[in-house]
Amino acid sequence: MSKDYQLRAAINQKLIEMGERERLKELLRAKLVECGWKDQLKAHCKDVIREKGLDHVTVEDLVTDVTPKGRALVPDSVKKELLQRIRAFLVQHAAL
Amino acid sequence: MSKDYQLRAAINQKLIEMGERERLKELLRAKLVECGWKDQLKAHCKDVIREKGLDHVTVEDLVTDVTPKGRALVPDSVKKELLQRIRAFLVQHAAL
Amino acid sequence: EEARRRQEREAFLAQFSCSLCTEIIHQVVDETIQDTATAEIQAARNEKAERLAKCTEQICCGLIEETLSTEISLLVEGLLETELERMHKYIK
Repeated sequence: MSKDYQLRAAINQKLIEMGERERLKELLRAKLVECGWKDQLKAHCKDVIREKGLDHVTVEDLVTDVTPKGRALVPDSVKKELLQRIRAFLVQHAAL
Repeated sequence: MSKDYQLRAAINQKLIEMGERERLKELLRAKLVECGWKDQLKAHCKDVIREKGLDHVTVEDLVTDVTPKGRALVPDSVKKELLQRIRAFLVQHAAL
Repeated sequence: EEARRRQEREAFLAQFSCSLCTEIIHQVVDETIQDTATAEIQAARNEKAERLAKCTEQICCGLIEETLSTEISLLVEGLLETELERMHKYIK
């Protein structure tokens, strides 16, 4: 097992144990709403449905279709905030 | 002050004044790199850090740990060369 | 007397050379060990910090990816359901 893998596993374990992983996901969900990501993605989905026609779109197709845009639409500031929060957590739980 | 002591002091003074002491040290440093001693030392340091764990070893611990091995690993050929150079200097400056 | 003095001097120089040689070896070896130990510990600390930073980033990306995947699926499912309901109402 590589050192990286071991370290990632240890961090994840700590995040889960302390309930921080869920809190981080919750924070991210809130940020996605707050920054307008959800509205933008919804609009994009509607565009795709309009272009393809409702009868020709499945959940899987649409998910595949909009995922790249969904990723791209996440603001860097949100990613940074999340990363900082993880770093702060690790500093606080310096056992790692 | 004994005669030997005076003579020792005079030679040491001369070695320093003429920059020979520094040159001898420089020569030795170069030889230690050339013969692979420094690489062995580095590898040994890495081993100790790995064995003890980075969080459980200080520079002082590491120095104490590797010094006996470091001294023992200096090749006889390097010691001989240094000794010859010292003797040659003393012969050259026999007036001392 | 001269021969004795020369002999004494040679013995002294031989002994002095040896002690000076040992002194210089110890000095250089000890200095090098100190420098190497400091550098190796620092390198190990840097490596650890780099690994931690890299793994933290990977975990962050994984967390974002996981959350986005769930959010996108929920959003798409909800939206398609609403759209279908709207279409059905329109047909009726």
